[in-house]
Formats: sequence, C-alpha cells, structure tokens
Amino acid sequence: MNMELSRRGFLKAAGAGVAGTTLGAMGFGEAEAAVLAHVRPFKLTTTVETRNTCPYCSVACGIIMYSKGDLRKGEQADIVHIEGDVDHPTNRGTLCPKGAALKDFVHAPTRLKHPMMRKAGSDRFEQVSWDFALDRIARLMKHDRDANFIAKNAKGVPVNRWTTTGFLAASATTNETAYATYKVVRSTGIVAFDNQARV
Amino acid sequence: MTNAWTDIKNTDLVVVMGGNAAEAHPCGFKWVTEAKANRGAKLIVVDPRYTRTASVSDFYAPIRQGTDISFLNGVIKYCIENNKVQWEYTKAFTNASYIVKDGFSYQDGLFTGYDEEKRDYDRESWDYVIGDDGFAVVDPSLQHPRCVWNLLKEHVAIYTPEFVERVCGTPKAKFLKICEMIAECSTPTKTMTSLYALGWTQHSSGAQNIRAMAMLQLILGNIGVQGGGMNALRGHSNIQGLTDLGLMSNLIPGYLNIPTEMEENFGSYMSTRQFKPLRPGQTSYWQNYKKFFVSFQKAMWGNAAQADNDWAYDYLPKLDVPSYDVLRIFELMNEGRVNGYFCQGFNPLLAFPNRAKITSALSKLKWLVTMDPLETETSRFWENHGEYNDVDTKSIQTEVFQLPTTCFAEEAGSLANSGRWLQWHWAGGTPPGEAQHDTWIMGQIFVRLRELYRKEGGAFPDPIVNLAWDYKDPGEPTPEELAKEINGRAIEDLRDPTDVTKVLVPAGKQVLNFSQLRDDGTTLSGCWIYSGNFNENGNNMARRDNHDPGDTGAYLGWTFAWPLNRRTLYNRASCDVNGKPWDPTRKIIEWDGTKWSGFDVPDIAPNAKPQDVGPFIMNQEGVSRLFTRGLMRDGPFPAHYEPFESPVDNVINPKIRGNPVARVFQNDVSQFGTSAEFPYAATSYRLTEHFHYWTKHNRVNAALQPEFFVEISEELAAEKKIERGGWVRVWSKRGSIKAKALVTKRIRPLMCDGKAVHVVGIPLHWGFIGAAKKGWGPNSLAPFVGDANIETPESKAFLVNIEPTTPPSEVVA
Amino acid sequence: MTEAERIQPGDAIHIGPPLTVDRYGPAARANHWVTAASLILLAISGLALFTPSLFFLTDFFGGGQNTRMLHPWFGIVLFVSFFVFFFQLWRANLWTRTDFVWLSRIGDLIAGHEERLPELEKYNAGQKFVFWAMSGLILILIVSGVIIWDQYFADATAIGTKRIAILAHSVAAVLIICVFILHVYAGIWTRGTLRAMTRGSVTGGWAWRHHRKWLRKLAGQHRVGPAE
Amino acid sequence: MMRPDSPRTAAANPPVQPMETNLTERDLIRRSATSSLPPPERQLTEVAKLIDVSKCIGCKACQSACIEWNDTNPAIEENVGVYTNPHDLTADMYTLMRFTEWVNPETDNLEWLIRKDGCMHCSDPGCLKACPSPGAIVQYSNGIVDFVHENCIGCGYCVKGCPFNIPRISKVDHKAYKCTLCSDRVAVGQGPACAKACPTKAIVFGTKEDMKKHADERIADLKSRGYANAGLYDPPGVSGTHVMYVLHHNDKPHIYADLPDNPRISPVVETWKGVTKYVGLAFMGVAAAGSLLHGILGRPNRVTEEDEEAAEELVERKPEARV
Repeated sequence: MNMELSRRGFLKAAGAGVAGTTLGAMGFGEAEAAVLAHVRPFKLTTTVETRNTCPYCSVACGIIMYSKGDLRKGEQADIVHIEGDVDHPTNRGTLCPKGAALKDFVHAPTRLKHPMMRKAGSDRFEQVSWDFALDRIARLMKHDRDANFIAKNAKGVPVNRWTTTGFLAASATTNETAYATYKVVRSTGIVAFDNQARV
Repeated sequence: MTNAWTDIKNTDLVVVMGGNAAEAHPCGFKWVTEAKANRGAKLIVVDPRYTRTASVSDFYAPIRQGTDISFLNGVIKYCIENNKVQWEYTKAFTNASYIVKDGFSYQDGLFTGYDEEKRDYDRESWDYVIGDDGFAVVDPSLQHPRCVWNLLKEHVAIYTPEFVERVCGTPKAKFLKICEMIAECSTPTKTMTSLYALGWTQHSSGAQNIRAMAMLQLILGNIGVQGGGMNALRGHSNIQGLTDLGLMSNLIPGYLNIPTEMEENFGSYMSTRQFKPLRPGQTSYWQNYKKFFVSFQKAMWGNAAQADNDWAYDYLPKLDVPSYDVLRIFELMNEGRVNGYFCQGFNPLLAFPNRAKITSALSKLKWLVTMDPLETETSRFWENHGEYNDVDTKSIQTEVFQLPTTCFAEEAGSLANSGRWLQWHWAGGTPPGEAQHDTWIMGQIFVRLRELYRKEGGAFPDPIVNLAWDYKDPGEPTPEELAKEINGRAIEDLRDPTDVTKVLVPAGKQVLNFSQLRDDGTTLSGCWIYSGNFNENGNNMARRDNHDPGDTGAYLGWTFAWPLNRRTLYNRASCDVNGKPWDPTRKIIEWDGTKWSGFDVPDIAPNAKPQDVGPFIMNQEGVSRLFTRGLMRDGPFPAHYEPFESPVDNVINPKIRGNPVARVFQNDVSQFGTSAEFPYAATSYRLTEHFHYWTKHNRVNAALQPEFFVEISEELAAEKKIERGGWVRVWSKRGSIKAKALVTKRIRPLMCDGKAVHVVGIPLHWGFIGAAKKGWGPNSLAPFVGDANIETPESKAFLVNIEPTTPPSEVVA
Repeated sequence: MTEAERIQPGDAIHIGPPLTVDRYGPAARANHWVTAASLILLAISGLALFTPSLFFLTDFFGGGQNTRMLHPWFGIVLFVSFFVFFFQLWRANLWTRTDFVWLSRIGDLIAGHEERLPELEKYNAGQKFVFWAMSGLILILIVSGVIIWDQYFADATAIGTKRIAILAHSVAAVLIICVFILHVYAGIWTRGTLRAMTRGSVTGGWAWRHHRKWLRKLAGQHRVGPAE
Repeated sequence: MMRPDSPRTAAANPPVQPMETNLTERDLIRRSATSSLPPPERQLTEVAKLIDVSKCIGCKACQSACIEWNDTNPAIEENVGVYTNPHDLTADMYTLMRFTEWVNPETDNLEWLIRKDGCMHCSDPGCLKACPSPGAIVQYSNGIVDFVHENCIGCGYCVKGCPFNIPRISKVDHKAYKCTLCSDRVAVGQGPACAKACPTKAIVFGTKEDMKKHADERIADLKSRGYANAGLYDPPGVSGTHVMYVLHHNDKPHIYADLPDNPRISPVVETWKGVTKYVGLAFMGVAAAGSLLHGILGRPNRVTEEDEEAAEELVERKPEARV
C-alpha cells in the first residue's frame, strides 16, 4: 500500500493551519539519535504502519495501526497502537472514544481463537477442528435443504425457496465478504436472508 | 447520505432530529462544529432527551418519541402559509404540479382504499392522471385543485402549532422558533441539512418520518445542494455496503429485486420494470434495469446463465411474501418452522425486540452457526447467567457452532461509509489463534456443500453446482478477485454500437463502469452501482489523493464513491432550470452551454440540456416526489400515527392503533401493553462511550461507561422515590430488567393531550459477556412489530413501568 | 500535699558508700531510650523531607520512598512509647508554687549559684517544661501526621485540611526538635544527670544539690534500700 | 476562497523513524527541591492546550486516547448515576470529563456543562513548589510540567501543593501521576494524544500565542451567539497556565464542576514551604549553637564534695532531718 502519503501532512495540501506552522517553529529536528531517557521514549519508533478504517460507525474514520513486525514481509505482526490518520479527509486524525481504543478491541480477552461446538443440551462449548465444524455444517445444510426445499408452488411455478434455514449477515464485514456471502446464500435458495440494516 | 460527511461544513443550519450525531458519530459531527465555527451555522436539536448533541446546539426543543411526522408536517404547513418556499425549485424539480386521480383522498386518519382485514390499502387511486399522450398531466400554475401542491396544503392543514404542542408535547413557542429558523433556508442561498438515524427509522412509521423531512427539504430547495440533503447516519461501518449489495430477503445487489411468485417468468418480471418516462424527454435511468440484471445473473452463474434459459431466472428464489425479514424469520423460528440459522457478525439476542421471544425461538433451532471475532450473547444464548440469562440449559437441544473470525485489523477489503465512499483497507495484524477470514469460512462452507451435491445430488443442485466460483483458491476468494467481479468485466469484446469495428472493451477486461454493461450476456457485474470501483485503472477504492479543489468537501481523488465516484446525489439540482448554481459561492456543477462540469461528477448525462432533463433521473418523472404515488404502503403523504404502545390515543382517530398497515403477528397482539398498565414512554439509544455490544469487551470503553443504567427525570424519580445511582426494575408486557437509575434534568415530563408523559431512556450496550459489568438491553422490553414498509422494529417508542428494586442476584451454578 | 510532692514508687536511697539514690527503674529507662531513639529517627527522616538541603538524609533509610514509608511508623512507635512513659511521670510533673520561684531565679542557676534557689522535689521547672512540651507537641504531631499519611488516609480528609495539617506538623516538628536539644543539653550540662537514665541512680550529692526536698523526703520516710 | 481550518495538533502522522527528543535536561527552567539549576541554553516556544468547553460534546475520546497512549489501566467501576466515569482522576486516569447540569438563571434553559479536567501545567506550579524530592517534578521552558517517576518518593506533597487538585498517588508503586501534556509526543513534534483524538477539535494544541489568538476567534463567535461573558481561562493567580479553557460563562468558572474562580498556590502551602522552612531551620540552628556555645564557655553544673557530705549527713541523722 502507499505509505508515502502518510508523511505528506494534510495541510501542506490544504493550506497551513495554526499548529501545523507552530510545531515547525518549535524547531523539531530529525537527527538520527537515541532518545534521551528524560521524557518517556517515543513508543512508535521503529513500528510498522498499516492504513485501515475504523470498523465501528459509518463515518469510517481513517486509522493507522502500528505493529511490531510486518505482515507484508510474512512476519508475525502484533498491533501495539492505533491512532487516527491525519491524511483522512473525514476525521483528519481524530477518533471517538471507541476508535481511540481500537487496540483493546483487537486484543480483547474475549476475542475468539478456536472453533467451538456446543452439543444439544450441553452446558459447555468444546473446541473442535475447522474441518470437523465445516463438514458438519455443510452436512446439516444439505440435510435440511434436501428435506425442506420448495422447488415449485401449487401452480407448478418454479420458486426454489429454502425457508427452513436462515442467514443473518454482518454489517461490519467488507463488501467483498458480503458479495461472496451473497453468492453462496442465494445459490442455495435461502430466502430468510437479512442484515443489520433492518434493525 | 445524499451528501458526504465533509460536505456538512457547507451548511447554514443543521437539524438533528431522529438522531444524536454528536454521540453516535462524533468524528462526522466534527463537520457540524466546523460549519458553526467557520460559517456561523446554527444547530437545532429536537429530541425527547437533552442529548450531548443538544449540549452544543443553538436551540433545543423536546418532542415525544414517535410523533415526528406531526412536528414536520407542522413545519411544512408553516413554510407554505408563510410563503417560505423555494418556489422555482419546487415548481421545476418536484411533482407539485402533477394532477392526482380523483379517487384519492384522506379521511379520519386513513387514505382511500383501506382494508381492515388485510391491514393494507388498495393503492390504485394513489397515482397521477395520465393524459392521452401517455404522460402525466401537470398544471405548472399550481392552480388545479387536484394538483399535488394543493393536496399537500390540504393534508398538512390540521398540523397547527397547537396540534403539534398537543401531540408532540413541544411547547408552541419553541416549535415556532424552530419553524422560523428552518424557514430562513427557503432562500436559494441558505441551506439546511438533516442528520438523522435510528431515531426516525425504528418506528412503525419510520419510513414516513424520513419522507416528511425529505418533502420539507424539497420545498426549501435543499436537496442536491452543498450543505443540504437528507443524511441518514448509518449505524455500522458497512451497513451501507450490505444494503447496496442486497443482503436482504427481497434484494439483488444494486437495489434490483428478487422476483415474487406473481412474476412467473423473466418476461413478466421485466414487464413491470420498463420505467417508461412519465414526462417527455426525461431520462428515467431504471430503463437500464435489464442490463444490470443480466450482468448480475452472469456474475452468479456464468455460462449456466444464457438467453435461452432467461439468464437462469429460475435459479433465483421467488418470494411468496413481501420478505422474510428478521421479524418474520424469528416468528417462524418460534413456531418451530426453522431448523438452521447463521449469524455472521451479528448478535440478535441483544439486537432484536422481545428478547424472551428471541430466546425461545433460538431454543427451537436444530442448529445455530455464529461467526464473530468476539464472544456474543447469541452464541451463548443457552448458557445460564442467573437473572441476566435465566435459561434451562439442559432443555435446549440446539447444536451451536461458534466460529472465530478475523477483525478489521487482520483483513483487507472495502467498506462503504454513510457518504457512499468505498474505502479500501489493509491487514496489519496477525489473527489470534485459529481465527479465519469470513471469505475463507464462506468459501469453505460452499466448496464442501457443492461437493456434497456433486457427489450425492439432492434438491435442485443446479444453482449450487453451477455457481460461478472460478477463484484462484475456491476455498478462499481474495478481496481483489471479488472487488473486480463486483466492478464487472467483458465476457466478449464489447464493440461500439455506432462503429462495430471499434472494440471498447476487449473480452476479459474490466469494464470502466456500469455505463458499459449490456443486457445480451456479454458483460458480468456483481453490483452495478459499485461498477467503477476496480477497473483497468486499478483499485479506485484505494486512491488516497486528499486534495479538494474549490474546497467543496468533495475529495474526488479520495477512494471511490458510488455511483460513478459521485459525492453529492442529485447534484444537478444545485443549479436552476438554466443550469446556473442557485448559490454561486456554493457551486458543485454548472452548465456551460454545452456540457455539465464542476467539482463533482454531474448526476445527469454530461450533455443533457438543463431545460429539458429533470435532475431526479432515477424517477420516471425526472422530478422528485412530494406525493409518492403507490410506492409506500402507508400513504403517499406522511400522516400522524401513534406508536403501537403509546401513552395517548391517536387524536385524529382514537380507533387507530399504531400504523394501520404495519404487519402484526397474531402472537404479538396480546403482548402489547396499555398506558393504564405501563404509564411511561420508553425509548432506546446508544451512548458515545460504546459501540453496540462490541465495546463492552474493551477494558477502556468499559471503564468509561461501566454499567447498565436507565435515565429518568427528577420529577419521575421523586414520584417513584427512586434515588440517583439506586437500582430500579423496568418492565414491559414482554419482559423485565434491572438497572442503575440515572436521575437527570435532561429529561423533563412532556404535556401531551392534557397529561404529563414521563420518558424513560434505556441505552443498549450491556449484556452478560465482556469486560463491562453484566446488564440488560432495551430489547428485553421492546415490542415485536416493525415499520409498515421496511419492517424495522419499533424500538424507539414503547411503554414500560418502573419501580425501585434490589440488585440482581448472581449467577446460579 | 500536692500530687507533685508525692514520692514516686521505686525511688530509694542506698546508704552505700558511696551514697546513691534510685531515680528510674529499668522499665522506665528502656521506655525513655525507645522514645529517644524513635524521636531521633523521626527528626532525621522528617528533616530530609522538610528541606531539600537535608534530602540527602533519606540515604540513611535507603532512599526517599523508604523514608516516606518509614517516617509515619517511627511516629507510631514514638507515640506509644512516650505515652507509656507519660503515665508514669505526669504526676511528678504537675506544676507547683515553688516552680515559679525557681524560674524567677533561673539566672542564678545559669550563673552557678544554685544554692540561692529553693529546694526542689523530683523535678525542676525546666524538666517539667520539657515533659509537657513533649507531650503536647507529640499529640499535635501524631494527629497532623495521620491526616497527611496518604498511603492509608488519603481519602479521609479534604486537601484544605491536609494543607493545615502539614503546616502544623512542620511547625510542631521544629519546636520538638528545639525542646529535644534543650533536654539533651541540660542533661549533659548538669553533670551526673545522665547516669539516672543509664544506671538508674544518682549520687546523694546530686540529689542534695538539685532535688534536696525529694532527698529529704526519701530519707525521712526511711526509703532506704538494702546496703551493698 | 479557502476557509480557515481549525488548528490541529499535528501537521502529519507520528514519526516511526528514530528522532531526537526535543525536551532534555537542558530545557528545564524549574526542578523540584533544586536551588542551583543551570539556566537553559535555549528558550523553547511556549506551548498550550486550549480546551473549548463550548465545542466539547463530552464524548470522552480524550480519556480513551489518554489511556491508550499512556498505557494506563483505569478500574471498571460501578455506575453511581452520573456520566462522569471513572468517578475521579486516578493514577490511571490523567484526564476526566466532568459533567454538570446547570440551569441558566437568566434564560431558564438547561445547559450541560462538560469540562475536561486534568493538569493545567501552571507557569507557577504548586506541585513543584511543594515537592521535597530533587528532580521529581520538572518544568520545561515550553511550559510543560512533568513528573519524573524515578525521583518520586510518593509523599503526596504535590497533591497538597496543587491549586486544582490534580496529582494522584498510585496505590501500586506509590508514585504521583498526572497529565504529562504528552511530553513524549511533544518532544518529537506531535501534539498530545487527547488533542489529536478530539473529534470536534474542542481540544487544540499549539504555541500559547496561537492558542490565545484562536481563543479570541472562538470567544467572538460565542458572543455572537449570546454568550456575553464568554472568555479565556488563563488564571493569573498561577501566572497563567499551559492548559487553557474557553468558557461560555467565564464570569463564573466555578459552575464548571468547581473550576477555581481565582486559583493560586494556597497561602498555607506558601507559608509551609516558605517562612516555616527558614524560621524553623533558624530556630533549630540557634538552639543547637546556643547550647554548644554555653557548653564551651559556661562552667558545667558540677556536684561538689560538700554536696555529697551534706547528703550523707542528712541520711545519717535522719530523725533531725524532719524539720
């Protein structure tokens, strides 16, 4: 992705704003030197930047994620900080209380890490393998579809409805995910198809 | 949004009604504060509560939830009576002059053609008089008694300031002050913007709330202009995208429709979709419907979609009901008529009304699959959490799969924001544990299912086995592959119709945008309105030029906005009949005598003469609709109806409960409460510290707003002996919850129809899992009924009772 | 006969030779030295936090954090041990008419004409002053000290109260240090006094010279211990 | 015509390449419990954070950004019926939105006053004056007052010295914590995290001079909207601050969650750290020196042979003694 822009301050493009000029006036050099231990060392030094947009509301603020390790180099990347993207026309680097704390959403203790299954009547989740979960789900789908698919209505008109299984789509997945989801769901004849926009 | 977030800085007046922008969209609200600081713009807030938006407003007025139509019709009446109308705009760009059929009328709160049995209207008479030339009859002088303008005047006549005060509880003086402030924006050089959200949609008359404001904006000439428009502040980061891509029971990507049983074949389906212009020389862009539909079918089923099988028309399901929306599906589920259910990044147990019913419905499923980066209450609906989720785990026979997905930080792709900007983002973090991309999960489920049908056959396998799925790795299509397919490409060489030797797009290449799509099966496109997002110029959604020529807030070089990178919809209406900007200081585009050009992509054919072609090209009329014909189930004009649960009767016709055509399931009728049992008017909302049910998993946001509470007035607290910070029980006909009491001056009792109405505010961010303290949400109490047109649940207005109580008991082992 | 004129239990004469008079029992002496020690520690740690020029004193306690942590505990020790002491001595330190006379002729004492002063009971006005000053100041110090003991009582009082407390604490500390100096010096200047707090007894001559009335009483009441 | 844009905290995104810090020991103008501080080699431009209360929507983005930038971990408390959370500043919460519901007696309209509380970075810092530990509190020539935790002894004197009741002592490591004005960010040309995050730019950061100019524009706008007493809060009692407020009711700062009307270092603290210290030292000195001198010059009070004999005599002829 194009990171050159990140260094090009917004105002250099859109006219100088107050602090833009003043911070220059305060004489900040870029000499390559270790930070003196007097103030806390700047914690983003030598981190990797990645552009993203906030996943919460529809303002879609630009954010920059700072990680230890570079995903694009195939490294393990651990996000250590997230901050607003100054170059973004809408949020101009600002973030709301949710966006400003995104790092702790990424690292929430309640993030899911493994496929889990709860058996009928059980009082617990048990870890299962992806293959087991996906094969089982595909089988359950086929079983229900084959049993309850409505190919034609009373008048003999092909209607191809599958009403006994439903799919509720997300509102924060990407358009690409949504489109792939649409294709899969529609191909099966599921009509109970809806998303967060409804509520 | 018709306009962009960054366009709000160009406004003179911001009206926040049916929303709470500062609290729900702080960084978008920045542009309101910019308009205030740099243009001297004013901010009006109308809300049952004095919100954080109100805290920075220039004028605040209270209103009883669910009565917005009375308020807005009142403002329309004020503008008409005081000649505060942008006449040139109204006459040229709306259907004010169209003559309506004689049969149409409105009496005792009902329009012509009501059938109480069906709870529906026969809308035949809700239409224009069509002349012998096949075009709608108009009277530009607006003298004809049956012209839309005069019918509108008649319709809003009852909405006097006194009526508004009586119904809405808004003091007359405050209402009139707001009328004056709004009326100022009827001049061509002053614009007003409307920022709204679920405060308008979550009502049984939600769609009409929005129509009422849209009509007001039209007569003020504020649609299509800088700093104007109807701006729906969508709730989630890609709720716009999922709607655009048609992930709904009755939709095909790009706002095309899934057929109904009536449309037995492709011919009958297309017959109702010719969209012939209703006035001479109009564009009526939907005439291209077939191109988009066929291109979609080709994207779905490739070679299996051919002219001779009507482009696989029969692969599509056909609906026997208007839609299998979430309310209907949970009704069916609760009746035991649904076996399997998928929740992809969704938490219905806390999101849908009448939680008791949702729990009982989920318990009747054979299997449930949830895909989410976080724990959700839904995936653990079977788990007993004491008072917080008191279920009998053993008796619940549902098999549940909880699949871990990646989150935004670990995936690439695009999201459509409220301003229709498709913004690409990049993955920067390693997913935790075995978490996988949703595309991987959907791909894996599909290839496995397809394999089963290939091997074993089964019920109508064709649409599954023939689905176009030619991705490099069928197990996980890449975001780029999918984005390109959405944009569309040529299947065969596309030749210039005027010169067949000229190849416009060679076979296999990306089309430039939807203008190159065809209805002969030579193009494919997953979602026509997005076309142009990823063409031969590359991924336009990843563009990052943040220059803004003319400082209009358009940012045409920044990512991609649908349609055709257009930032302000209907922007042709920013110019007068001759194509000159109403306000030269706020020019968007302009007609130079030969073509349209300016700072935004014109929302009209570049060479369409301003005097000939109307600005609203998606309408057959070429103009906007003050009178919406039969396109809405509950009336061509918005009319006042009370919520299904209301503290007062409908003053127009006390016999009418709620919206007369809203769908109500038999089982739910008995679950509506009366004001005798439940005297207080409850409403639900978000708080700025949290985002739905996600941030309660975040230690930071949990610290900023740790525990579930309800907000009540000091008056109600005194009456009920409720202490600030004490525990209260709030219950409706459908459920009971416990919360801390937040006693505030920001909520005051409203005088409605002679009685004091107390408002109880219930925020929605707590559940029984996460970092924040355990709690409940308003959906435990909300009624199971939706809007008459789009079935959005009436979560913003219902009745409850309240009393002091003891803390909730802890989890029973 | 006033409280002050009553003989203390444990006081007794030993015919000797040499003639000695018991003044403090082992318990009383231990008590005195614990008090003395804690007062010294308090003075050092307190002064370290009182003025930057003496901050180096924190090194004796292993740095500022430890000094801040220990000082209040020394205070508790001082308070407890001093008040045990207090209840043994307060009677003998009650003020009498003679004390005025004695004070009025204090000049003669300094000049070395002690014979010109009236005969005294067990304590002279100076000693009594030290005793009561210590009692009062320690009371002020302990109360104000607890108020500013943020580690445990940060939320107990308002900032305004804390500010007054810390001012009172420092003023009282200064005074008690002065009294301390006076006490120590008097003990040294008046030769033969120190042994009262080390061995517990004084010579007959010392008693005759400084507390003749006390000695007379002991003799008169046959308060004679076994001869060595 | 280009419309003026709001001031912003940073012209560009934070640097990730190593940069030389701009705040070093050489830039100190005050150092706690240190009399002999070498004068700074250069004078940095004074900076300031301006908080426009009239633009603040109380979203708490500043609190959120502060927690994330400073890696603090505030407790998840109970709801006690107010929006202010956590309920007070803590060693893990350096800044706090304080909410006040105030009915304006003149208009009878409710006003929801929301003030971002936190260190004001006074030009005359009471915390620094009170601090007994050399170098635990420092003041840079750009106005930032910072705590140096290696030197903090946790005595809590700063809490008593502060006219705004800001510093808090950690129950964990017993050190004092408060807003640093993100000295680590300012040191590399970035504004404070809270100002960067603030959605409505109610918090802006720049040179104090520019912030005052910006405040004037805001005050003019507020006056045009009927706030006759709108003004800048830059209290002279502490020689001005490097965190300033624009208040719609600058005539009564106390309505904003008890913002002091005329803050100054408490006279009690002044006395304690002033007079008491010197007079006290003098007293003790005199006492010590006096006794020493007397000890050297004056004769000690010795018991004589006569005294001893007199005592023995007394004891031997006991009965007669009773005269």
